Amino acid sequence: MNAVSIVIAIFVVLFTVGGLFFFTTSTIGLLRFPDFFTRLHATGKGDTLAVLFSLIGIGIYEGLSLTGFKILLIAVFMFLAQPTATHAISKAGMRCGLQPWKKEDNRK
Amino acid sequence: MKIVNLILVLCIGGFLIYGTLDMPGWGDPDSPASKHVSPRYIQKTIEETATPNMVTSILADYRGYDTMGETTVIFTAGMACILLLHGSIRKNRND
Amino acid sequence: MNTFFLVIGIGLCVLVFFVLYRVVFGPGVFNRIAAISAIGTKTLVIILIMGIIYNRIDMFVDISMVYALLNFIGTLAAAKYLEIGGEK
Amino acid sequence: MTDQAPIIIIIIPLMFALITPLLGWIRKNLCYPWVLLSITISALSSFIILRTVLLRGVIHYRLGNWDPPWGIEYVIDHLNALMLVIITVISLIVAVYSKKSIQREIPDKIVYFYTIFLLQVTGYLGIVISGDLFNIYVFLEIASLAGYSLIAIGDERAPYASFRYVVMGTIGASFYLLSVGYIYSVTGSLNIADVARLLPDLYNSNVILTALVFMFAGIGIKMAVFPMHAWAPNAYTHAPSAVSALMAPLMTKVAAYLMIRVSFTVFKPEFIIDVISLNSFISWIGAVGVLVGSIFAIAQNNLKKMLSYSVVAQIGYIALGIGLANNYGLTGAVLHIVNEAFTKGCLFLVAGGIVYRLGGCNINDFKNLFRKMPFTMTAFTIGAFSLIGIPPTCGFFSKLYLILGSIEADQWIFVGVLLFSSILNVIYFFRVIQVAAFEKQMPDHSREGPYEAVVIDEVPLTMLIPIQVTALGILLCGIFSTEIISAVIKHVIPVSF
Amino acid sequence: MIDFIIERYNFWIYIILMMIGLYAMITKRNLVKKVIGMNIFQTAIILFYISLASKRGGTLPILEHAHGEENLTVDVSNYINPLPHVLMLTAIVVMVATLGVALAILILIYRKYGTLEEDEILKKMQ
Amino acid sequence: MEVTLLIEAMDSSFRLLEDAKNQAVDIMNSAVRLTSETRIIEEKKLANIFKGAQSRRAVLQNVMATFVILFGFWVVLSGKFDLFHLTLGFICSLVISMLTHNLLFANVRVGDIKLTIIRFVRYLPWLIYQIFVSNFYVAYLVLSPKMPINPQIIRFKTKLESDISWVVLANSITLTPGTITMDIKDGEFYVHALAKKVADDLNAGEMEDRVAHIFMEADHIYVQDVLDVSPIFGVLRKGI
Amino acid sequence: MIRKTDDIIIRTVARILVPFIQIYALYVIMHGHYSPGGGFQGGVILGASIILLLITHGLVETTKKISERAIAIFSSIGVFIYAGIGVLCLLLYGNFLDYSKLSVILNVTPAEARSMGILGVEIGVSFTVMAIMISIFISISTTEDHSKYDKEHY
Amino acid sequence: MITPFNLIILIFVVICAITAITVKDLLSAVMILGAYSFFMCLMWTEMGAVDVAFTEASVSAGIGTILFIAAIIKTTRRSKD
Repeated sequence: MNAVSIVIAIFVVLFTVGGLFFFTTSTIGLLRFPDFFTRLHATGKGDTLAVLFSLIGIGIYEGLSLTGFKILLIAVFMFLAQPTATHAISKAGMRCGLQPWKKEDNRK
Repeated sequence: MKIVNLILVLCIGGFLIYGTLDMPGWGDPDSPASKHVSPRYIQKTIEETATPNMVTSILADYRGYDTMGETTVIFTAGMACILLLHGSIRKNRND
Repeated sequence: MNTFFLVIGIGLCVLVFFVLYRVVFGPGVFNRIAAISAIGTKTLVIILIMGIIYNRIDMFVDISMVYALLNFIGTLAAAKYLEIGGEK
Repeated sequence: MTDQAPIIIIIIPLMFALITPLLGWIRKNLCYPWVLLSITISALSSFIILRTVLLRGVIHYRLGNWDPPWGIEYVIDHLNALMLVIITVISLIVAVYSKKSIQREIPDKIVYFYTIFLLQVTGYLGIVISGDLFNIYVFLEIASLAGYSLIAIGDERAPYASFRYVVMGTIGASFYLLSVGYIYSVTGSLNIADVARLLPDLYNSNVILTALVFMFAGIGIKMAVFPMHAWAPNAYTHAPSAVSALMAPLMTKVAAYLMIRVSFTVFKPEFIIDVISLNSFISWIGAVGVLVGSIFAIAQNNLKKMLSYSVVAQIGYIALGIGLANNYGLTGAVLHIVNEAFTKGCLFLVAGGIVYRLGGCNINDFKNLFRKMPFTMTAFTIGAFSLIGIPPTCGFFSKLYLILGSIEADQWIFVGVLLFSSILNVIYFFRVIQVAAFEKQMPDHSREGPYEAVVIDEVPLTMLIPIQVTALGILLCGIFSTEIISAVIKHVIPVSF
Repeated sequence: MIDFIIERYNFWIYIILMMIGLYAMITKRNLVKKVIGMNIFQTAIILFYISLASKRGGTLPILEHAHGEENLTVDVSNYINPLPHVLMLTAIVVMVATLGVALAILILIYRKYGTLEEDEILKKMQ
Repeated sequence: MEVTLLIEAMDSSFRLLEDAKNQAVDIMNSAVRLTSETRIIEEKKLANIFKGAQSRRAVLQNVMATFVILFGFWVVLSGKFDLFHLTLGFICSLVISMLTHNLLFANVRVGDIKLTIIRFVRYLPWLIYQIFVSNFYVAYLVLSPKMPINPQIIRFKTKLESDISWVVLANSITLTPGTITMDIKDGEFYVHALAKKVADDLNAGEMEDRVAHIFMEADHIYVQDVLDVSPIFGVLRKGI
Repeated sequence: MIRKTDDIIIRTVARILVPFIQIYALYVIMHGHYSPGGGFQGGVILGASIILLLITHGLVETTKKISERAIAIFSSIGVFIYAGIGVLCLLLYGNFLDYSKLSVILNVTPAEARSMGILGVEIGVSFTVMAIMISIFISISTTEDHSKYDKEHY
Repeated sequence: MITPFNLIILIFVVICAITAITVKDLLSAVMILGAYSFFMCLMWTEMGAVDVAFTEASVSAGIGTILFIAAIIKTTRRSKD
């Protein structure tokens, strides 16, 4: 266990735990937020960063190889696909006439 | 009626549980399933088919005839869908 | 290191369990779809972690890639259906 | 090239089926001779195989040149060869017949109909010829999928009947798959011969018992034996007539073949009879099925529906014969498979012809039909005689053997059931013949003058010839039944009987 | 006894799933629900087969050192039994094919009767 | 030798089309200043003008560019560098690039591809930083017991013109937590914001400026639909 | 379902992703020997890419790329390749699907001939699967409109 | 096979299956069936059946859900049970 591998291990742990943290926040957001659009905020994109973190962590663990590059590509595709899916579903929600939750409503 | 069906389903499940009781345990490396036929696939896949992925070599070579049947199943399904739904006038082509 | 990744994976599974609450009880189809797409992302990471535990990650990357590329098609189709059909 | 005859039987209909849709773009009319050509080649090679088997015994054909437990092999013994000949002949007859009938019933879907027709024949042949448990499942699914879609293009109610069939058929096929898994889990093999070699040591385990029961349940659903017959009558009634003429004789018979294969080759008869004595259960189910099918058939007004219930009853006969599990009983069952294939083929073809002419199948509309369609109705009468069991036809001999088997097994109730069901058969067929032959057109009081002369309104030649050929087949099977038994069926009986 | 149950829990779960699917197929009146039940039912059987294949301490059925080494001896107990996987690939294909045909028939039924509820269809038939 | 010949033949044929291109660029530049309704009509005209010119050169360029990208992707995926697999990869990416040449580079309205890529790469860190920061903000929102959220839908009209920049802007908005692009109608973005702070951030328009900077819309340079790979050819010829 | 979306984001992203999905599918088909995957999976992914194009760009635009007639030809040709390789082995005095007999033509050892045979078979499978998946989807979602019972979806 | 994962995922699978057949809205049921397929895929990777998992992933994500949705569009979304 030389110094380099310790540093790598630290980075791996850092990134993966960071990913887990953001996953946790997005899940809590999904459970706590009041309506569909706000929940979409939590899941649709909190997850994106979390996935990026986790993938970077796993990629560092895997080292500089083609597999690591592939993992990076997965992240790229997630960045393309995930916001699009979020956008599509939120647009469908708006077109269907789902009313966004307002803070004022809550006070009444 | 629902109760009758439920009892029927439970009977089938109970019978399956009865049948599973003396099955080799889950993940047992000495079960007959892992001892009788499959070792040859694992040992000789490189030697006989030059393919490291055993699943592929079994799928397309040792049991290739099954896979031909499988492809025919897919073909049949496609033709069946066309047979059932095609032939009527297609008005909304762009829906 | 394997134990660490195992713990992370189990943590993700527990998170999936909470997301499943929205899938089961979530009012309306929209919440369910949002929750299911969240499950999709977590699944992707869990598959990679399993790859690490099996020590054969190059085999598991492909499955993750399939999810990254194809998972949003289902959501798109559902969104399109909702746009056409409307909330009923 | 005779070495390769087993594969030619399968591969020719398959490859011809692939080209059929492309051929349909060029000319729709080309499909019909194309289908005939392919099934003819297949039939010829099945005859070659039957001859080879009779001369030289069991044929083994290794696909991909792998040794049996690892690869898939064809094992063709006498029973297989007989079934292959029956399937190819019946499907050739139905294919000849289908020309006019399909043009009348589904004119805009001819091309795809013929494609799926060929695929279905491929499925049947593949089930019968294969010597591997899982391979049978795959081909069973080909045949079933083709069957679902062919039934669904029938009349108004056909889609719903077909959907019921999808649900039931999937349950059946999945049960079959499940039991293959159970067998695999304790033997580790899928090849029938290998499994049969390994099984006797395991006869007292729960797993094998479960596997057997589920396999019988799965095949029973496909075969439409009595408690699981709910899908069959509607499906066969509402399908196009060519389809019901193909499926009613063949699908159930193929499943019956599978049941014989499972009972006496995969599992040894000793297991079935001595260890768990499932056979008496099967024969009881068969006996109840005979009665229920016959009684329901009497209640029907629609000829096709009546015939469909009759299928259920006849399946009961076969199950009864299998369950008796002695020499006579099994001989009777196999002979009844042959007989049933021709008889039901003939009757459904006649029903299709009547639909072609009258536009419907209600028995009350059959007045004067004997005058209008003499040849067709003669064939119908022969078929009816065969089902009732009147001597020169094949049905007499198969019932005779079944009764002998019942006597040998000391099951006098079954003798009673068989005789009683013959009387029921007489009742429901006599109704049809009476309406068609003796009931005159009711005098039309509103009109004056003499009645119109009866016009002979026979079905077209492409439909008439198949009908006559099947009728002839019934008679020939009856006349040469002893030869069939001594040449083929004798070898099918397990040695322990 | 407890060990006995725990040793085979995968099988119990597969039986539960199969019962769920079978129940949906038999009891539910909505035809789409029946198709969903069909899917679950078939997946349960696949689960059973894959459980048969698994081997304690085994790795994936893909050889690790692919090329170059002649006469390499492969330890059988290191690799999971690949045969059930192959069978289940075929079963999944059959599943998809059945799904397609069932959905096509479902559309035909809706076209004729305008409903997907079994009791309403039966009512409209008479 | 053949390569030089091929490139020269290409080059001469390109030069023939130069006039058409210049003309089109003029029309385009004037077109973008018009209102949005007339813009569509002008685009159609432009498309007609370019139909002839596009047919060979544009297709060839698109195929080349797609092929290069896809082949790179293949090599990364494959990880096997023997001749057999590289040949397979060559054939596969050639087939796919023939089939999909007008998908990857359909409406990319860029002036200088190199500059755009450089600017886009420079844009990414900023984006990731933004994502990072606002993700923490959302985490704060989620975890704080009172949950001080105040959702609101804001609507703004973008000054961006081209499709691709819209897409980049919309996806960037969606990626930064706190905001989701809900709809785009006639150049108007409907954005759902989680709290007032993020809405204000968005209204400042920094992201929009940056996106405009990438695609050189701030400079009002609009060149044709086609990716311009002629610099690559120039490099090739110099090398030979 | 098969209608062009009016949403520019979805359209653009789908357009960008489709070539990558396709090349990935081809990778899966060709590398079935070394990593998970093979003809069926690759065929499904190819079909999914075309389906993505169908639900975002509409039928008309997609059929410019791959016409319905081409889909029908592909679906037949796939199984035909499979059975054809088998028959080729038959003609080389082997049993059906005995790929090792192909070594005469390909001039390699029997084991490698089997490997090549597997590759050819997988390509055949992928053709059929792709074409059938697309055609099932098209025939389900372009059937005649029978909305006399409920008009809500149109 | 990784036992802790297996236990957790089996619970998920059963929950998803029960929800899919009890929920009244057909679109929800179909989407939940998609999630069920996710978990099945996860389980198969966990048991080492990579090829089966790959097939399940591509089938469920690429074809299954979409075919269901297309069929629901052509028919109806309401369900009595």
